[in-house]
Amino acid sequence: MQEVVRKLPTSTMTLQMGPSHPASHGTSKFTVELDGETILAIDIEFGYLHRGFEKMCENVTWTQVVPYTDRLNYVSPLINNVGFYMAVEKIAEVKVPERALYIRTIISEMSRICDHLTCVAATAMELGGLSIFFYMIKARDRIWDLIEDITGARLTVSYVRIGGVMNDLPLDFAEKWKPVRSLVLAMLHDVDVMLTKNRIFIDRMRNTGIINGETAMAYGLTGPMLRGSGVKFDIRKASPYLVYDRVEFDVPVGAKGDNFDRYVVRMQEIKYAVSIIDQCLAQIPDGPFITDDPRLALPDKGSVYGSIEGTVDHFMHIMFGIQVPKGEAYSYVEGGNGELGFYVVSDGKGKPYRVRVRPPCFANLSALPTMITGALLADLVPTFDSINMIGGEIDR
Amino acid sequence: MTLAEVIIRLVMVALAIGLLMSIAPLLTWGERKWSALAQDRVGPNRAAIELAGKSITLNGLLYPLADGLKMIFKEDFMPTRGEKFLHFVSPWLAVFPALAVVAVIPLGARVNLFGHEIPMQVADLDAGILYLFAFASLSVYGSTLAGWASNNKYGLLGSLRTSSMLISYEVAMGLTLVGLMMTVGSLRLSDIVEYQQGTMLGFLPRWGIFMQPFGALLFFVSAFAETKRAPFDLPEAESELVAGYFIEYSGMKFGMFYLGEFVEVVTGACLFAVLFFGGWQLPWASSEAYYNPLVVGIGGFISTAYLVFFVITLLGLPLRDPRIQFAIAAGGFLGGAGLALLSGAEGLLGPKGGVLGLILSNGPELAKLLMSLMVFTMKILILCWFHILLRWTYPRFRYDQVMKLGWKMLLPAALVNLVVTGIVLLIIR
Amino acid sequence: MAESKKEIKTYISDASDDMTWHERLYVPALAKGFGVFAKHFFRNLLGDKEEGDTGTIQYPEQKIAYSERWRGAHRLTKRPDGSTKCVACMMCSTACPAQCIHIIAKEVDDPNVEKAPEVFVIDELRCIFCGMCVEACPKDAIRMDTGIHVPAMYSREEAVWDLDKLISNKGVRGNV
Amino acid sequence: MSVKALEKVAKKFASEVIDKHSNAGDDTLIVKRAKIKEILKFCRDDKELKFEFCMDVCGMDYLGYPNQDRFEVVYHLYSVTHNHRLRIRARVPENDPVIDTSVDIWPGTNWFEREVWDMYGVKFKGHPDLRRILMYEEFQGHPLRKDYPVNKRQPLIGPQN
Repeated sequence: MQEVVRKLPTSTMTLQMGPSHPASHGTSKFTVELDGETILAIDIEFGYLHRGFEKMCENVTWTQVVPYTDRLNYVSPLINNVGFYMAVEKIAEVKVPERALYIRTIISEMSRICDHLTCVAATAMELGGLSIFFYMIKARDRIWDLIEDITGARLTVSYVRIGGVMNDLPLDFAEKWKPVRSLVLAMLHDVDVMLTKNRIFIDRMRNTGIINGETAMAYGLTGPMLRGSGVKFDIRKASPYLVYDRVEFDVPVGAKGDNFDRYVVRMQEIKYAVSIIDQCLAQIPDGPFITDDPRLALPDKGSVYGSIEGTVDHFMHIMFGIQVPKGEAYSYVEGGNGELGFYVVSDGKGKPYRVRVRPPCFANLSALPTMITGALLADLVPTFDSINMIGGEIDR
Repeated sequence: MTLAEVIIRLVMVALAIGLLMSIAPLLTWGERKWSALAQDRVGPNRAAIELAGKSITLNGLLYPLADGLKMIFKEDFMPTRGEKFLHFVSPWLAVFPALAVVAVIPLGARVNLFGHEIPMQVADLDAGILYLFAFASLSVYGSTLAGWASNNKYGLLGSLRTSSMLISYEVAMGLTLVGLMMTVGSLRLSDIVEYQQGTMLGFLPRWGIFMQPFGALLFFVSAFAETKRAPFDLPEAESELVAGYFIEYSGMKFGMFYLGEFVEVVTGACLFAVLFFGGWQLPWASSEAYYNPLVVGIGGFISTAYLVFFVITLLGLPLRDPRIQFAIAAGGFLGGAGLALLSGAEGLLGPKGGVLGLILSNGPELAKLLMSLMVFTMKILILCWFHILLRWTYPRFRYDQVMKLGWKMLLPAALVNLVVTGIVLLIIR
Repeated sequence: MAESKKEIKTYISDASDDMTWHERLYVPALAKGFGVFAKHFFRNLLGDKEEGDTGTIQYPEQKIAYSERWRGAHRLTKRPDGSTKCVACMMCSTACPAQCIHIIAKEVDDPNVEKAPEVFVIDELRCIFCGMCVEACPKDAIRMDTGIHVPAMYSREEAVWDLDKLISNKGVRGNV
Repeated sequence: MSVKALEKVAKKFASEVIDKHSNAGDDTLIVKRAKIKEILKFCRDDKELKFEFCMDVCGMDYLGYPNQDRFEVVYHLYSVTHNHRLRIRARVPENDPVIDTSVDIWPGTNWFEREVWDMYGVKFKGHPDLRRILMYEEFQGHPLRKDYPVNKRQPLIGPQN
């Protein structure tokens, strides 16, 4: 008998996921080429949330940029605030009071907790573990309550000012932090029991979305993604800003660079962030929370209402804005997803000449095709989640 | 077949379908409420009916009603280039087999009432388990065809996943039950239940789960997979395939898939109760114990108290309130006492005439019937609760992992179970 | 780099290499996870609903108390005689990043008052609630302590709040 | 350490350097565009520099600044090994806004360069996939150029005017 080999005529399938798809987080579109369920190629399209952040910043005063930065990474707006003003302070060579540095550290770490909680919660939810999402979001909400206490808003905080912050910490902040702290830690324990040893979860996360340290660096990955790949780089350690050199914490590092490592790194970082806040609250000195330089900060309300100098300072400040000297600076903070860089150029005219933001998840997402090609369609979900793309930040 | 027999059969059909159709919508409520409790939420509690100026919410119990109404009046969307006939027919294919399974399940003890032998099941087939498998495999068609007929890539992927997953798990499910069949020596479900009376090894109830613990676990996993609920919900995988095979369904057609899923949960619980939890049997007791007023009293107390407790949690009443605790105890006491009285009254009072006499003379049988029905319902409810809570605990598998679990873990394990059972039986007999 | 390679390596992950045997069995870890989940269930079922774990606010019947600094809709504070404290200095509209405040000044006969607003409108749809107007005010005339959200409206015009509306808003902590 | 990096690159490519400074603690090197690829490659490969990261690539528009080319492409480099940073600014003239791509040095610059093209219209020679990234394909012009009006409307989005 003659052997007849017949090949079925097969073709690949192009599947469009998004921009309105549960896994696309609302603002990105994947065009996936599938062979069965194996991803052969992926094209990522975003920009649906683009609102011209950089263009807008060039047309407002230095102070008025803050509300725009709130809307970059909307899960951790306070880190954006801090990052932007650190760049401005770098050009203007402003000395920030001690207390303000501590406050900035505390709020940065609170934001980091929120960011990581959201990321892990979303991962768990999109893998089907909806309950973990609720536990984590509940804890995040408690932190947002605290942020509301400090800043006056939950999300659009606009809290940081040049040379300090807008308000002092509330008097009872340390009291209110205690129950939140224990809630976060209890929740972490629960989630740990439900996920970390759970084979279903391990199977989904281990060995999916692998990226090794070298490739990760070449792609410019930072933050938990880079640390998951085993590169011990954390700006808080590498070039300590604020008061990170005065608190003790460790930088968790993964081994394989897969989704599970990133999950573990994030969970660890939440614990360290909690401990950093504790240490800051123990160390925080009394004192002013904003610089008293009248060219940079508004005078306090008492002197505005009471004295003619105060009133004049106030008028000058509002009418002419902050005068940032000519120059350029690139400042970098450790955002929730990695290095959040602000490259600010001033021409000395009262408005930023250029505000460039380096969104961490922009670089992180650009590595997705290398991480996901050849894997199964279902792997796209945890991988994309562990990248933690935030629409407001990547699209600006 | 006499007229009486026909009537009995019809009543049984009504009872079986009624049981399913009352528990299944309740479960849609229970799913939301129980998952809410475990997730530190309150759950839906806003659907209300305005009655005499007061809005009655019944702790969200009206949601199944509102859902039903909504689904009936919602637009029935049909994709333009879909396969019209199959698109129409597949929801029925999904619901019907799930409903048909209940026909062979003994809901209560076989009793002899008013001179008629009444089996509490629609059809007591010799090949009951085979019938189950036959209908379970039919249910694959519903979801497979639904995805294919929708002309949607997500639907197609979903239906492919369904067909391969369900068929794989049926193999494992069939094999796990062979061990039980060997132990009992019959495929008839009523025989299996009868077999599970009394004790084994002196201290354990002679239930399937103790005779075949490993088989029970395997069967539970594969039956769970058959319901297509998380962690086995890859066919609908919300975050990847959006809704999978029923992505293009809306209105009552979607409602039927939804209902079908919950009916499957109930039938799954029924099956599990019948095969591994002694069906309507009381633990440790033989089926003759149903004629013992004391046993009936205690059993009645527990099961009535549980049912009252269930209703109270349904209504969202605070269990801390001493009055509520009293109500539960009182309900249980009344139920237990009533049943015990019904069972033992004739023995105490002696034979009586008239209608009372007729009832009293059938008292033990009646008590047995009620009691067994209640015990069975209680078992189903607990199993359903367990099933639903499990669904919300775990993340879902990936497609290849679920197949690996089915073929590389469950199937060999089932074979091992089979061999071990055979050896043990050989030694014992 | 990696992308230039046309050949695609298909891999299916196998996590079993670094799991302990009891992790590999699924059941122990799953049972533990279910235990945590059931713990939450019974704590909420048997616990006190009022101070239970849910922390749900039954809005609109219940409302949470906003923090003292919470920035809500604006109001203009008043002098003892009922007129606004605003002197139409335009500080707030200058500071506003959203350009949602529009003021037209007028002269007033009272020698103690320099100026007063003839028109003072805030477009609450444009407002981003950053609080910069409050910071900018040298007279403590504008505040955001009303504790109200800007409600939903049927037309854009309704969102433009004028002087009367802003004066009539009350502060949460007393109307100064 | 950090000054050394700046000096080393400046010395190696002395003919390419237009200017250099370390204002506000940021080492900055302003270079001509012609040999940008060699410069960046040197930065990555040299043992003492070892810039594994190209943290950021962004455009700049110096419209109206006399005596200099209109555009600039700014690279922010970082080295984990030596924990130092370097900013390299490459001047790109308006009449021929083209510069060599750095995608084959750091694959991560792929999207950053797409963004520079999208926002400033600077082309990258040798870029594998130079499409718009934040704006849509049909968008006219390059929005971050200083001569692109802030309030300009495009036909596909927003109200027409």
